[in-house]
Parts: sequence; C-alpha cells; structure tokens
Amino acid sequence: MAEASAPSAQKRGNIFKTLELDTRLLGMIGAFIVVCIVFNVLTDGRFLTPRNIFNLTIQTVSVAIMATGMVFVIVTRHIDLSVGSLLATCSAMMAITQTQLLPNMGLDFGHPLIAPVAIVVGLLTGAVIGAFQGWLIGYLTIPAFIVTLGGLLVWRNVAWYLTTGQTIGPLDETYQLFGGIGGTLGVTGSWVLGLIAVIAACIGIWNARRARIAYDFPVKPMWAEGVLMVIAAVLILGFVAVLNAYEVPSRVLARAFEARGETMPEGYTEGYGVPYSVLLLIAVAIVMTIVANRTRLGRYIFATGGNPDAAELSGINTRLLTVKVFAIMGVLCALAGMVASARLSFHSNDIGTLDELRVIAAAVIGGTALSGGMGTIYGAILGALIMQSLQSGMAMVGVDAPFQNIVVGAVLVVAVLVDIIYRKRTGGK
Amino acid sequence: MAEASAPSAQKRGNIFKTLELDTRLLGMIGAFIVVCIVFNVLTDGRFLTPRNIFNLTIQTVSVAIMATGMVFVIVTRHIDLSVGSLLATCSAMMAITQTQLLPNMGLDFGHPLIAPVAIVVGLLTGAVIGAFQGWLIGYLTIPAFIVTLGGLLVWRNVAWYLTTGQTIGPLDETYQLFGGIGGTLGVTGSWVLGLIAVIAACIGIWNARRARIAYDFPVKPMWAEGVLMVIAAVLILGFVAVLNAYEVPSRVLARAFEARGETMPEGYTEGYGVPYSVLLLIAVAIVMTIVANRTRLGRYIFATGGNPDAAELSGINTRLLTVKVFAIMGVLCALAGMVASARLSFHSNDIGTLDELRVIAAAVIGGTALSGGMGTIYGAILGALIMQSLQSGMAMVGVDAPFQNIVVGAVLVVAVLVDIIYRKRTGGK
Amino acid sequence: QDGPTIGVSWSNFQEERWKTDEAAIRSALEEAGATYISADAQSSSSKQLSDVESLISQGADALIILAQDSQAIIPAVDLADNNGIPVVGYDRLIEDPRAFYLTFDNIEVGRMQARAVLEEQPTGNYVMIKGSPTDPNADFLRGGQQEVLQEAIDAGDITIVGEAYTDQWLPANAQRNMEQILTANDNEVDAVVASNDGTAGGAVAALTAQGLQGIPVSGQDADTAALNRIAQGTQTVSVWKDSRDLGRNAAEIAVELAGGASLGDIEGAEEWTSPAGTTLWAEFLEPVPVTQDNLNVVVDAGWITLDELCQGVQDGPAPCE
Amino acid sequence: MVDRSGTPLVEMRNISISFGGIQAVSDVSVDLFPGEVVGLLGHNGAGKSTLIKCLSGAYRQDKGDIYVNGDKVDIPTPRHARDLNIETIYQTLALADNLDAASNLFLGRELTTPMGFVDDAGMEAATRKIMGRLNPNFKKFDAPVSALSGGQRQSVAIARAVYFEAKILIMDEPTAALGPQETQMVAELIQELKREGLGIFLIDHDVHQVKELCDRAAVMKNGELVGIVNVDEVSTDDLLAMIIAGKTPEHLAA
Amino acid sequence: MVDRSGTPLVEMRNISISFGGIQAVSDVSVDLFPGEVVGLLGHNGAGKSTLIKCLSGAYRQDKGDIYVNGDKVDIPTPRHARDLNIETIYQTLALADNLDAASNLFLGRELTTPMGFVDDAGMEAATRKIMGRLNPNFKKFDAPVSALSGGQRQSVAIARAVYFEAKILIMDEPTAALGPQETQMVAELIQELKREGLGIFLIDHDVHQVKELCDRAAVMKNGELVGIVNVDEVSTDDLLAMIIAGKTPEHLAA
Ligand SMILES: Nc1ncnc2c1ncn2[C@@H]1O[C@H](COP(=O)(O)OP(=O)(O)OP(=O)(O)O)[C@@H](O)[C@H]1O
Ligand SMILES: Nc1ncnc2c1ncn2[C@@H]1O[C@H](COP(=O)(O)OP(=O)(O)OP(=O)(O)O)[C@@H](O)[C@H]1O
Ligand SMILES: O[C@@H]1[C@@H](O)[C@H](O)OC[C@H]1O
Ligand SMILES: [Mg+2]
Ligand SMILES: [Mg+2]
Repeated sequence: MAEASAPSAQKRGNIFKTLELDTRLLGMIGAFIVVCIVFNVLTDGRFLTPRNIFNLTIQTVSVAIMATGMVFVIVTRHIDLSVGSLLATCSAMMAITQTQLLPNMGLDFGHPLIAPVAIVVGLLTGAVIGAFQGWLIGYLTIPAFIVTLGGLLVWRNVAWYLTTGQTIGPLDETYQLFGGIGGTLGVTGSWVLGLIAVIAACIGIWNARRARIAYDFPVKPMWAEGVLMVIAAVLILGFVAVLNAYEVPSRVLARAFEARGETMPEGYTEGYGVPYSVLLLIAVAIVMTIVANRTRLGRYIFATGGNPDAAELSGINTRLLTVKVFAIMGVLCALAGMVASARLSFHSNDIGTLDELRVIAAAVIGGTALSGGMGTIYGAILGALIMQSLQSGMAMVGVDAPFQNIVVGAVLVVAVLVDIIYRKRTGGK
Repeated sequence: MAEASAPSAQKRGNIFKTLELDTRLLGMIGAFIVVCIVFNVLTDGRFLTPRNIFNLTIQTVSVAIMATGMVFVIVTRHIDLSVGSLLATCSAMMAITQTQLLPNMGLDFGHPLIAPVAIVVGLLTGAVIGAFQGWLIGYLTIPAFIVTLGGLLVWRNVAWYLTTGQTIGPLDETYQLFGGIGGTLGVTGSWVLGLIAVIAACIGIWNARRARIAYDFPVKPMWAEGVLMVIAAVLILGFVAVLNAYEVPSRVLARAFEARGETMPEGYTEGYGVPYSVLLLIAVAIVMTIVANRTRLGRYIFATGGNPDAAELSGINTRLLTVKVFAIMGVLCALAGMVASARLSFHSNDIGTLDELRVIAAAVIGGTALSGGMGTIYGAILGALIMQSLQSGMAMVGVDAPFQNIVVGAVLVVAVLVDIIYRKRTGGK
Repeated sequence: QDGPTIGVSWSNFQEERWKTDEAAIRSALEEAGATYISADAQSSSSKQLSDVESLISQGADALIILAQDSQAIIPAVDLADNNGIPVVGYDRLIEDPRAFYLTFDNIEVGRMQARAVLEEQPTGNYVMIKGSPTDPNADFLRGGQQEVLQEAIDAGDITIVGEAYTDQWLPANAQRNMEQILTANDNEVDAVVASNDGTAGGAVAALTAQGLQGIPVSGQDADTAALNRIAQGTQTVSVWKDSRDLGRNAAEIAVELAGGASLGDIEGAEEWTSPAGTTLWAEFLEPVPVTQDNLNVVVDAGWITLDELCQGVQDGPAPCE
Repeated sequence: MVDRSGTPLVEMRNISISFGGIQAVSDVSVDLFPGEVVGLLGHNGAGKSTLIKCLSGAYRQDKGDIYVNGDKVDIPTPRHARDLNIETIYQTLALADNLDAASNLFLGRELTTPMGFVDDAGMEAATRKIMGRLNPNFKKFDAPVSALSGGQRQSVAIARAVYFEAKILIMDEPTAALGPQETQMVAELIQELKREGLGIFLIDHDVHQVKELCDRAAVMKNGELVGIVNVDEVSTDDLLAMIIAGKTPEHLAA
Repeated sequence: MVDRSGTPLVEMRNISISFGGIQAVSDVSVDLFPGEVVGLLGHNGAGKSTLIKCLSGAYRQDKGDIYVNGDKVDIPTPRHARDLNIETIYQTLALADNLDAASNLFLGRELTTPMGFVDDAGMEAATRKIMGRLNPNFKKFDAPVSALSGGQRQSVAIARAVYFEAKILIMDEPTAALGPQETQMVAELIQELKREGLGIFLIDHDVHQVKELCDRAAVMKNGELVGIVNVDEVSTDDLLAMIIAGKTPEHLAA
C-alpha cells in the first residue's frame, strides 16, 4: 500500500528492488544492527548473548504495544500525551480488581477467574477513557494536545486515588504470567510456534502472489518469492532459537525439582523460549498491521491523515474515526499496563511515568511523520526496540549515570540521522 | 495581519467588528476571567488581591518568556522538547560563571560586572545550543521531535556535569534583581513607565491609522480609535495601579531602614510596582510581536508554517530560518533560566524540569496550532498566565496535590473548550 | 581485576545528594579491589527492573539498590536470588527479607526536623512542605514530623495552617506553594517544616520576599546551599545523613556478601520488622541534625569547606565568625 | 431535448451563504432535470463553487432550501449527499495525497473480500479499467497521488465521481487541468451519463464547451444569479456578455 | 518576428530526470529567445511541469545542462533561479494559504519601511494596483488566500510572478482556473511582457490559445520531445495530432 511512505521509497538497489523490500525498513534495521554491534563490542560480547536479547525483548513489550496505537493517533494528525497516565489508571484498576474487589466478592486469591476478569476490567477502562478523550477531540474539536495533556494530569492522579497512593500487590499468579520471564512457552512450545509462523508466512506470500496473478498484475520472479520465504523462515526460527538458548538458572530448576520432591538429574538444563508477553506483542503487531493495511478503518485512518478535508468530503465520518482511534489507543494502554505491572508483580504509583515520551519517540523513530498520513506498525515496534537497546546498552556499558543519558540522547539523534542518510542515498529526490 | 488566525475570525458582533478586536483574544480573556472569578470566590476574595496578582505575574514570567519562542517553533511545524533542559544548562552556566569562574578570575563577589557577564555567557550558551539544534533539524533534516528529545536528555545532564550535581548559590545580588519581588521599579517608576506605555500605544494606534489613510484604505471611525486608546490606557494604568497597590510588608521596610541606621516613620508605606522580571517579559513580548508581524523573519516564519514548499519555492531559505528560530528559542530559554534561578536565588539541578510541557501547553492554549502556520505571541503569554492561575489558585485553595492535578487537567480542557465554543458562536463556519 | 563486581542501581541521579553517595561507594569499592558498575532508573520503577537485569547480565556479584518503589523492586530481588546474587537495599526500604536494609531512619529524620523547629517556635502557625507524593519517604518523614508535633497540636499551641506536597521535590514548586500559603494566610506563619533542603530553599525564597526570613525552617541532606543558609540564619536545621558513611558501609557489606557471607553475619546487623510486617536484616545509621549550634561538625568532617559554608555570612555563628 | 415537465431532480431555492459578513452567494435559485446538463458560469469568485458545495454537503446554506426529487432535504455532511446519490468532483480535487489512485477512487466505498478485508487487487483492477476509458496514458497505479501530474490527479477525481451509480453529478471545472485528448474523453463521458438519465451541474469557464455540452447555462456574478438561458438560444458572445456585464439581454431569459 | 540570431536567453540541453526509476523527462532540449513565447504542450503526465521545474530550481536534472544567456548555470534551489531573474508560476500555485494576497505576492521580497520593518500598507497598495490589472473583481485583500476561490488564487500567483522584473518567465497552465475575462487579461499581459523583451515558457492545454500567444510550440509525449514547431506554420489540428499521436509530420520540423 501507498501509506508505507512510498513517495520516498524510490530508486532502490537492484536486488532490493526485485525483492520489493521497503528501504525504510532496511534503513531502520541497519541503524538497529549498528547500535547492537557497537554495544556488543563495548560490552565484550555481553550485549548479544541470548540472555540479554531475551531481556531486551521483554523490556520492549510494554512500550511497543502502545507505540503501535500511537502510530494510528499520529497518522490522523493527533497526539496522545496521556498514554503513561492511562496505563497507570488501567493498571490500578486491574490491581485493585484482583487484590480487593474480587476477593471481597468471594473469589479467593488464586482463583482462576481472577486474572481474566481483572484483565477485562482493565481493557474496558482503557477503551472507555480512550473513547471519551477521542470524543472530546473528534466531536468537541478540542485539540488532542490539550485533551491528552489534561489526561496526563488527570489519569495519573485518578490512579493515585484508586490506590490511595499505595503500591498494590503482589498480583495474581496467573496474571503475572504476562510479565515476561515468569511466563514462557518453553523450548518445545517455542519451536512449534516458530514452525507455524514460518508456514503462515509462506502461505501469506504465496496467496499475495496468486491474487496478483488472478488480476494479471506483474509479479516478482519465482526465485525472489523463494528468497523472501527463506528470509522469513530464517528470521523467525533464528529468533526462537535465541530465546530457547537462554537457560533457566540451575538454582531455579533445582528448586522446582525439590518442590516436586524429586532431585534434579546431573547436567539437566532447560531453556526459557518465547515469553507470553512477547507473544502478546506479536499478536498485537499482526492485528494492528492487518487493521492498517487490510481494513476500511485503517484505510480511513491513513486517508484522514493524508488530507482530513478530502476524507470528510469522501463521506468518511472523521469524528467517529477519532473516537475509534483513541479507543484503540486506550485498549493498548491497558494491555501495556497489564504487561508492565505483571512484570513488576506489583502495581506501583509511578508505573508508566514518562512513557508518553518513549511511546511517541518509538513511533517517530519508526518513521511515523508528526504531520500525519504516514507510518507503519513494524516501524514503531522497531523504534521501541532501538530506544530500549540504547537504554539497556548504555546501562551495560557502565559509564556514569548522567553520562549514560547524554549518550542515549546523542545516539538517538545519530540513529535517526543514519536512517535518513541511508534513505536519501537509496531513495528518490 | 492574516496570520492572527484570520480564517476563523469572521462574522463578529457589531461593536467588536467595528473595533476590529480579535475574537480569539477576547475568547481567551473570557476564559481567563472565568478562572479568576471562580478562584476568587473559592478563596474568599484572596485570589484577586494586588498581592496575589503580583505573585501570579512573577510566577508566570519564566514559562511565558519561553512560550513566546515556542510560538515560532510550532508555527514552523516543529516542536521543542528540550526547553526545560536547555534552561537548566543556561542557568548552570550563569551560576558557575558568577560564583566560580569570575571570582576565580579576580572579580570579587558583589562586583558590578558579575551579573552582566554571567548573563551574556548564558545568552550565548542558549543561542549556540539552540542554533546547533536548529542546524540538525534544518540542514540534516532530522525531525525536531527527535533532536529535541535527544536535547532533553543531553542538556539536563550537561547541566549536571557543569555543577557536578550541586545546588549553586546564593547568586549575585544584582543578578537576583531579575527574580521578581526582589527587584521592582517602585511606585513612581511604575507610574512613569505606565504613562510612557500609554503614550506609545496611542501613537501606535494613530500611526497605523495614518498609514491606512495615506494609501486611501478604509479606516475605523474616529470614535472607535478613541475607544481603543481608552481601553489601552485603562488596561495599562490599571495593571500598574494594581502592582503599586501591593505594599512592601512593614517588616521588610523596617529592616531596610534599620540597615541604613534610620528608624521608619510611623505609618510609612511603600508599594512594589512593576518587577523587573515582568518588565523583561513585556520587553520580550513586544520584541517578539514586532518580529512576528513587522519583520521579514516573522513573515517567513508564518509563510513556512503555512506551506513549507511554497516558502521554499518563493526563495526563502527555510533551512537557515529553522536555525534562526531555534537560536531565538535558545536565547529565550537563557532569559527564562535567568529569571527562574534569580527567583530561587540559587541554581538547582532540577530547575526547569517538565517546563517543556508547560511551555508547549501555554502556546497551544494560546491558540498556536500544532499543524503550523498559526499562532500569536500575546496568546502564548495569556496561555501561560491561565496555566499558572490554575496551579496557583489550586495551591491557594489548599487541595491535595494529586487532586490539584486532576482539577488543573480538567479545567485546562474546559478552558480551551469555552474558548472554542465562543469563537464558533462569534466566528464563521 | 579479580575482585567482585558490584552493581549499583540508582533511582534518580538528578537529586543532589546521590553523587556523594556514589563517590563514597566508589572509593570503598576501589579499596576493596572491587569493580563499580551502575545504572540510573530516572524515577521509574520499570526502568529500574530493566537496569537490574542488565547489571546482572554484566556479571554483577552483588547489588546495591536504591529502590524507587519498595515493593515493585521485588521482581529484581527474585531475579538476583535466582542467580545467587545478594542485594543490599540502600537508603530506601525493600520489602523483602532476602535484601539487606541499610539506611538512615527516615521517620527519625522527620522527628528531628520537627523537633528542631518546635524547639525554636513552640507555638503558632505551622506550614508543612512535604516531599513528592510519589516518594514513600515523603510520608515516612511526614509521619515522624507529626509524632513530634502531635502533642503541641492537641494542646492547641500550634496550628497547621498549610500543607502541600511538592511535585517531584522541585524547589520551584515548593516556592510557589509557599507563596500561595502565605497569601492565603496573610503572612500569619511562624514556622515551616520542609522535608528536604531543596524544598526548604524554595520556602526560604518565598519567605524572604515577605521579609519573613529568619522564622524556623527545616530540611535534610545538608546540601551546601542549605548549610550556608543555616549559617546565615534563614534555615534552622538540616538533618545530615552522612551519605559517605552510608555509601562506604553499603560497599563493604556488598563486597562481604559477594564473598559468600550471609546476611546475619554482617557486623552491626540487627533483625528488624518493617511497618508492613516483613522481618529483615537491617543496619541503621544515625542521622545528625545540623543547626547553628553544631555547624563545626560538617566542617570538621570535611563535608563542606569553610568558604562554602560561610559565603556571604556576616558575624555568623561558629565557625564563621 | 430534455423533458422538463416532471419534478426536477434538484431544486435549489433562494440559496444564500456568507463568510464573515461577506455575501458569497445571495438568493440564487436553480434547478436540474434528469438527463440534463446545467452549466454554471461566472467570473472568478462569483460564487459558483460555494453554491454547489451547499448541494454536496460541504457547506450549509444560511438561507434557502434544497429539494431532491421534490422532497425538501437537509444535507449537513457529504455523507448525506452520498446517500442521496449526489457525487461531486471538487475544484480542489479532494484527494488523499498519500494514497494511491485506487485507494482514492474507492475511498469511503472500498471493495471488500468475503472476509471483510479491503480488496486491494480488486480495486486496482477496477481502477485500471476505468482509467483506461478516461486517460489512456495513465499508468501510475502504485504511486501515491502526490506523485501524479496535475492532470493525472484530476483524472482520478473524475473517475471517483463517475464510477459509482450517481443520480446527480456535480463537476467543478473538471477539465481545467486536462490535455486536449483527455478533455475530449470527459466530454464524451458527460454525453454518455446524460443519456443514462443523470442530472449534471457543470462548472466550466470555457463557453464553447458549455455550449457544446450543456442544455441550460446559469450565469452568476458577485454571488448573484444573472440569469438562466437555454444554450441553444444564445451565442457564445451572449454568454460572454452575461458573464462580464452581468446582465441578461431581455430577449434571452429562459 | 522574434530575432533568433543572438544567444538564446535560455537553453536547456538534453535534460533527463527520473523518479524512482521511472523516466519523467528524457533527453529533452529546448531553447528560448528574448521577446519570445514558447509553448509547451503534451498529454497529462507528459513531463512538462517536471521539465520546467529543472529551470525554476525546484528539481535538479539527472542529466543535461542549462545555459542562461550562453553561460552554463547550476540552479540547485529556487533562490538561485530568482537570482537569475527567472520567475515561475507553478501549476500548484505555491501559495502560503495562511497569509493574505499581499503577503503572498511579496513573499521573499517584502517592501520595507526605512526602519527595516515590512511595509504592509505599501504592499497592500501595490497589490491593489496590480490585481486591478489582472482581475477587476478581486476585492479580498485582507483575507488569507485559503479563503479565495480557485481563480482568485491563480490570479495571486500570476501577479506574484509578473510584478518583479523577470527576464525569464515560466507559466505552468496560468489560465486553467480563470474565467474568460480574466483569461483575456492574462493573454494581454503576456503580449505586453513579450514586447518588453521577456522570454516566456507557457504550458497550456488550449491549442487555440497557444497558437494565438506563442511563437514556437514544443510538444512532449511520455517524457520525450516530439518536436518543436513555429506556430505560424501549423494548424491547430497539426498540433493536436502531434500531442495525441506523438509524431511530427515531416514537413513541419522547425
Ligand atoms: N514528485 C514526483 N514523484 C514521482 N513521480 C512524479 C513526481 N512528479 C511528477 N511525477 C511523474 O512524472 C510524470 C510527469 O509529470 P508532470 O507533472 O511533469 O506532467 P505534466 O506534463 O506537467 O502533466 P499535466 O499536464 O497533467 O500537468 C508523471 O507521470 C508524474 O506522475
Ligand atoms: N472558506 C471561505 N472563507 C471565506 N471566504 C470564502 C470561502 N470560500 C469562498 N470564499 C469567497 O466566496 C466567494 C465565492 O467563492 P467561490 O469559490 O464560490 O467562487 P467561484 O465562483 O467558484 O470562483 P472560481 O471560478 O475562481 O472557482 C469568493 O469571493 C471567495 O473569496
Ligand atoms: O534525602 C531525600 C531522600 O530520602 C528522599 O527519598 O528523596 C529526596 C531526598 O532529599
Ligand atoms: Mg470555483
Ligand atoms: Mg503539469
């Protein structure tokens, strides 16, 4: 589709052209790889260990989930400064639901219904608040900046009142599974998932080709499609392999055996595999990408961003659209809040503080234009990953704390610059 | 000029129309008055005392100064997230210049050159850093959001290094005059200033009329011009009268007499008058308004915001323009830093934290459109004043900090909504 | 280097006091032949968890954690425990028995602040400038202050006429709140209990504007500017938590624990039960209230130079005379 | 000949609209019958676009009523106009610059697959077909319309309005940016749509073209209606005189 | 008759430019003499606008050279074009929508008072004068140009290009949105500028107008030059044939 920043993606190198890969994507991946390699050298190879890659992915999830929604918000020429606070309110709702409301209503701690009910409450909260903000923006035409700046102040403190300023927890065990290291698919599960993903990717590529052939449109040569499938397979399985390679510490295994009254066999090991939280992010990414590229809603979002007047004149209900976009953002904040609090195993007061900046930055690094009409879901996720790598990487290099921030700030700018230069080189005028 | 949001300022009431007053301005003043009255009732009439009005104005200065620059930044379709951090760096430079560098170079504490040299150093710092960021944005085409997000991280920590994390102070006595209550014009001085301002305003109105007559353009009826002059005079002198009515506490006076070895006559009183910091803000406002409306630079800023391509095709060097806009922003950050640290009487590490949000909010409340091309200097200052009134008013009413934030957030949205509705009523379609 | 690697996770390095702590930890570690690595969570408990993960990835043998949140840090302790890494909770409580708790007693700090102010001004109108609403220490401090003032309040000797949290502990916010409280009370204010030196600075600036400088004001951290104010007579007390002691102790304990010692083996360790009911091994250092009467302490300890302390002070107290 | 005995397809009665006190259209009445093309003429800024925007739902008249098939209607938004089978080609084209031709053509009425997803391939195929009829040189199907030439953009806007089964078509200077061949093709298209019984409002500055394509011509000046004439009964010079002088020669009033 | 013996005012030699691999202009050469009007014709998307944008500094050619008064020049930005006295009316008009007509007309070349401030009153007066010559119905001097009708906007863009002392004028479909009277006034203006010795590139789809106003006509098709002819030696049908078929009848080559 055109929305994927087509105007600048011109004049590519020959192979890339035949493969029809997005130069924007390549540029960002390039910037990301440079960041990784530099950190790997600086940390004596500690940055690219399975363990750290595992950490990076789970650290990224919460911001990345919200960043996918921020793409829609920014594409429609709005902004959402309230995401961090909204996350806090949703997280607070989920926390008090599971630790106070439900137990008071007779569901004991550990009851299997607690986690799902709490999550539903959180998602509803996010959807309702998001929709309300969207209504203020779309129907009352108050600028999104003002509404969500108000939201930033209001929801953070609503969260504070919900919990009377206290840290709430520990949270339900099932709920905590979404936190990251505490809930993973395990080695076998991960391989199965990887295989399914590879098959799905191949079928997808194949179907797209068939559709073009059906309409007599030009298609890529067969070898190019084959290469694409191989690339997809290698990436997916490689990722699974890395996550599987991170082994559960032997102390933890030993304890688990002990708890079962067995003793751990000599040399026994186990890998973590894909965390549920990462799985959730992947699901969100797929759904949001489909919404963006394959549904009317997505089409209208991009049309409105490209030319709001034209969209309105084309009969699109841009006001309702705004409500929907912000409601989606609210739901994603709730999901992100779930991951974030499950990871902390508590709801803390300061949860999500400054996330608005991280989330917007992730979307912008990922190529979403603040002037609207342009942006991609995968870009935002990559953006979040780059931000997180910078922060984690800097923390690992072990320089002074204030100096770390200076470097993060500088590298952020340089990474985007590298991407811009790369695209200018390969792109059009 | 057209830039003052002309497209929506249509179909006004009859008197307003004849007076050619900007409905946008009237709407905001209306929202502001509502806020003031509500607080005045809630505080049993304490909100609208000379003392509190005096406090409000000096509390507003630092953010308002930066907000005028943010108007230019946003009008050119950029954003500056680094202002709070840049303020900290400039303030740190000024603080170490006056407490360490200059004394080390042989200028004693209290030397009359200390304050001016320190201020020049601060202004230079702001200009250079601002210009550098502008260069990254204009010439290297990195999005302003990214550059200044980087700046947010970098400059705050550069400030930390400059002071090695210490609070620096007390600052030079002369320098502290810019802090607010510590340096005022006094009653007589303020009246003189007020008169000069009234005369200048009348001459301005008159000259504008003459210019229109010279070109045979339609002019307002004489009575309308007269009414305008009277309004201007009443506002200016009223403001001076209020600031003069705030009396120096007798304890302070008694001490002053004591220090001079005299005794204070019975019943002696003295008013504060206009603080230097407010004078500085007024000067900044006038200069920035002139730049916006009466210079090429201003014209190019609005043209670029209205249609960057058209500006470029018209031969405007939009890149250099970006550098200039951010350099101006930097200088204003330095001025704001001067006022802020002089007011605290020391430089603290965390000075200016979160100011970026306040400053952007002030500009947006004041009618600057994030989509560019539209905004006014007086609007931004009024926006800053509204924000500050909300915060100070809440502090005075004595509600809990978390609840304060909720109310501030909500009132912010409502104030803008009132303004929008008012303009829709009086404005066009 | 063959000594252990000690990872330190800071909650927010922007606050003035931590740089002294860092210097103390660093030098103690150097002495012990250990390596110092660190991270700054920038006031975010989520980032702090990530920081701890990366400190462990870097091979830390023991952790010193200045917790942003006393409970939300527990997953980090889990992680450390899973990897066999001991944890020292630094300055702020970590609600977990697996962590060693090394601190100054914050409630005691609050008591000391109120005590010093009450001594100077046993009757009249009090203003309470509290810390950040998101920092648990803010409420500990406030609690300690209340304990001391309660009796005088009950007796009707003092009245609290204004009370405000200070968002982010920012002096500018404290200054504005103080101004508004003064306006609301027509300057009828006799004493200010401010929770740290930054907020005290803001309060004093607001008082000075009204010619009220000199009424009792409290603080903590013994910031340079605050000690100077004490010498000038515009602040009454700053509770000094000699972070060099705290830092050195933390470093030593961390190295010991990294070497395999158990929590109870630490010299000076006592079993202590938190208000929430967790029993853990702890060591409490004594904070020292610094007033005009004992300014020598800070100079003698090399905490501040005489020049810095007495800058602009005319015929002040010892040692500035 | 157009049969004007039944109820008109559209009747705009005494329409007035002003912006900020300045009257853009004042008291203009005009009607349109099935199978008829009514030309709207007038100097720049005469109020032609503003008038038809009241019918297309982009503006709302201050005074006056609109009747469609004899029923009084209220058209607050472009969506309402669509529901009344009114299609519009705006002078400003109203394209989403970041989308490609097919997405613009189907904007608001996307084709979907049985699973409810947008059917990009299907829409592209349909676009290729219709653009072939309008503009044989057009080949840029996968570029955003911002990369198209002025005339190519105009072709997309025209295609969008005529592809769907409109009953009433509003064309605001549709051939302004078109080359001679493309203009000819649009002219043929108008004839064909007319035969199918559509009613068309055509705004055009080219009096020759108006004489060729239209049944009646309404001329406006400074927001007011100068007069409506049967084009068969006037010469191009008559029309020019009406536009410039703003007066209908007496013998002409239709 | 135009004297073509001296050095041409402009010579564009073998200009090629492509967007993302697609050739928009390939190997086109065309020249322009003082006092001459050269028409550029071609179907939509033929590459006319792209070609002249290389001369106006908006694009940079991939291949080929530009000579002005016999000197090879490099025109990386529109500012450089202005310095060479090249003025352009863009097809997209290139107006700052939020500014009024006067501010747009003088954009980049504001009149200033002795104190260095912009002289708004002076500029408005000058604007009133020149707009009177181009568009007598124009009265919206204090509204932002976003509130103007399509033709009014075009008038502003034309005024901007002709007000300043250009030597070379590029007009990309200047009369597309203009009414008949306004079009006539622009035609007269072109004649007058021609007499003053300016060289003008005129892009126009109206072959009648081209025959009337131009000395020579260059026809493009799919980015390539079909041929350049003297308009006196061809009929409008010849021109149409060149545009549509893309071939110069042999007897015509100029
Ligand atoms: N910025 C751009 N990016 C990509 N392609 C472009 C761009 N500008 C023009 N083109 C393409 O180049 C070709 C020539 O366009 P150009 O605007 O020069 O045509 P034109 O002859 O001026 O047509 P018209 O008569 O419609 O104005 C077209 O196919 C167009 O799609
Ligand atoms: N949104 C608006 N705000 C203010 N004035 C407007 C607006 N739209 C149009 N006008 C004014 O209304 C008048 C009529 O404009 P309109 O666009 O209807 O003219 P038109 O007849 O279509 O002219 P053209 O032939 O140039 O397209 C003009 O004077 C124009 O300036
Ligand atoms: O020392 C203080 C610390 O205890 C608190 O948590 O944060 C603010 C500091 O001033
Ligand atoms: Mg029109
Ligand atoms: Mg063109």
